Amino acid sequence: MPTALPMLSVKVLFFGRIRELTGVSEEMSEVPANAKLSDLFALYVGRYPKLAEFRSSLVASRNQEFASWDATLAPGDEIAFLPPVSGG
Amino acid sequence: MPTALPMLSVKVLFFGRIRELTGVSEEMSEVPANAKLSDLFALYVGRYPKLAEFRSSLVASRNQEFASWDATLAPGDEIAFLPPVSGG
Amino acid sequence: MSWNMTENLASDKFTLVREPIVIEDVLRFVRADQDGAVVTFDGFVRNESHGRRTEYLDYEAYESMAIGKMHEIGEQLHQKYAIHRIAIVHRLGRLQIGETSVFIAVSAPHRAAAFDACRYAIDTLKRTVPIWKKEYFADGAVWADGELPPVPPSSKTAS
Amino acid sequence: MSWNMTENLASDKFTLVREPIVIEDVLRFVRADQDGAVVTFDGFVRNESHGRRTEYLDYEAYESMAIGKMHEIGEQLHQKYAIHRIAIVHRLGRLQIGETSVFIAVSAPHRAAAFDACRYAIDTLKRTVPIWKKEYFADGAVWADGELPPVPPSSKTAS
Repeated sequence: MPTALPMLSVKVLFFGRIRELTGVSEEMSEVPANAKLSDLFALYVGRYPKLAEFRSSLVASRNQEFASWDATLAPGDEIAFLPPVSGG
Repeated sequence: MPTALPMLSVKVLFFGRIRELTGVSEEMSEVPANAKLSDLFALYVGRYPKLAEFRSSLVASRNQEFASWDATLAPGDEIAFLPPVSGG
Repeated sequence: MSWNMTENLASDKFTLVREPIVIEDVLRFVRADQDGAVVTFDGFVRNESHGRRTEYLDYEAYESMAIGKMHEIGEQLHQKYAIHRIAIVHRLGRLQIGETSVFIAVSAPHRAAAFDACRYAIDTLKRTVPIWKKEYFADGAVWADGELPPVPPSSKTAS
Repeated sequence: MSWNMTENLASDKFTLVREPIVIEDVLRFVRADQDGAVVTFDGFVRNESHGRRTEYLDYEAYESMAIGKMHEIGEQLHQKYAIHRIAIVHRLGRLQIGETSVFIAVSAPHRAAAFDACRYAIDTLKRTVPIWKKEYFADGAVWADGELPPVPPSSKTAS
């Protein structure tokens, strides 16, 4: 039997319409140590299935920089899921 | 012996460096009835020879519109000689 | 859209003033609830010119013609760009370092038109509006170089 | 020239505020005697959106990242344009019709750089700064469409 991967903890933020959809502004989340941004998102899609519809109209950030979905997570990362921006 | 051309009267304005050169801001001037803007200017060059140096760096206006040097004058015209503009 | 050209031309503002320009008043003038964007240009007296320390400037204008040319700029802006209101205010007389010589504000429903129009306004003003600037330095004064306005082609045919 | 990039970056201003933006203060902040031009962009709440009458807007931001992205815009502006100072102030919370949501001011010795930089700033802000606007109408509310920021290419090589 394979040993379970160690878990790591990241902070997750939601904004705008997906903050409203999830009802979550900010929380800590546990993911396997080799998880990518896309895995973290999939975890939330499991919890909030409607999130799947937003996948193509979201970007993610890692430590306050826009990040690609295959970026690997590190302990203590601050991850955010960001709808299209509309400031100005 | 030809009859003398009738004269007409125009208002003449000077601005900027050529106002300083002539010492004239505004005056009435008499010119022959078929005179052009260039003739009026030549009349002033006769009075203020240094004006000749400015001929290529001046524009003239007739009734508050930029005008070509061969524009014919009419009684009561308001003529101005304008150095390069530097507003703003 | 709730703006239209007739209304706008009537409510634009083209003035020459001898007192300090109150920027907030000009901004308030062009802003309306149907707009979303105002772009402004604030031109003011620099402390140096061609490497020499400026003390102050004197501006003079062919006032009636200058106002006419500012109105023409306004007409061109409404023809070219989907803007709402324009204000162009130019100061005359003696200006100290840092004082605003010209303030232009353009309101529009969308920012691209406001940017384009404001820039066109100051570029055109500098080429066509009969205003002159004399620069005073510790050791003398000069008339600024300036630009020669475009003049209509000769009315003669070649002979 | 008396401006330089190190000095400027230290003296730029990038802020998020919850109170009305005082435009005169921002203008005063960017203006210095060695400049000759300030271009500003004032973005404010329109009374309609897609043909519906707006009642008010709510703005929210990922504040720490938004400030970071505004600083990045500032760095890009100093790299691209010969400008002096930049101020970008964005308001958050509830805004009524006509209230300024964003005000950008750029000072420069020459106007072309100020225009280009101010426009680049607002265009880039609208694409890259994590701020969101919710529009309230008599019969409901919607999140504004917005733009999806560009994201760095995948870190994986094809496999």
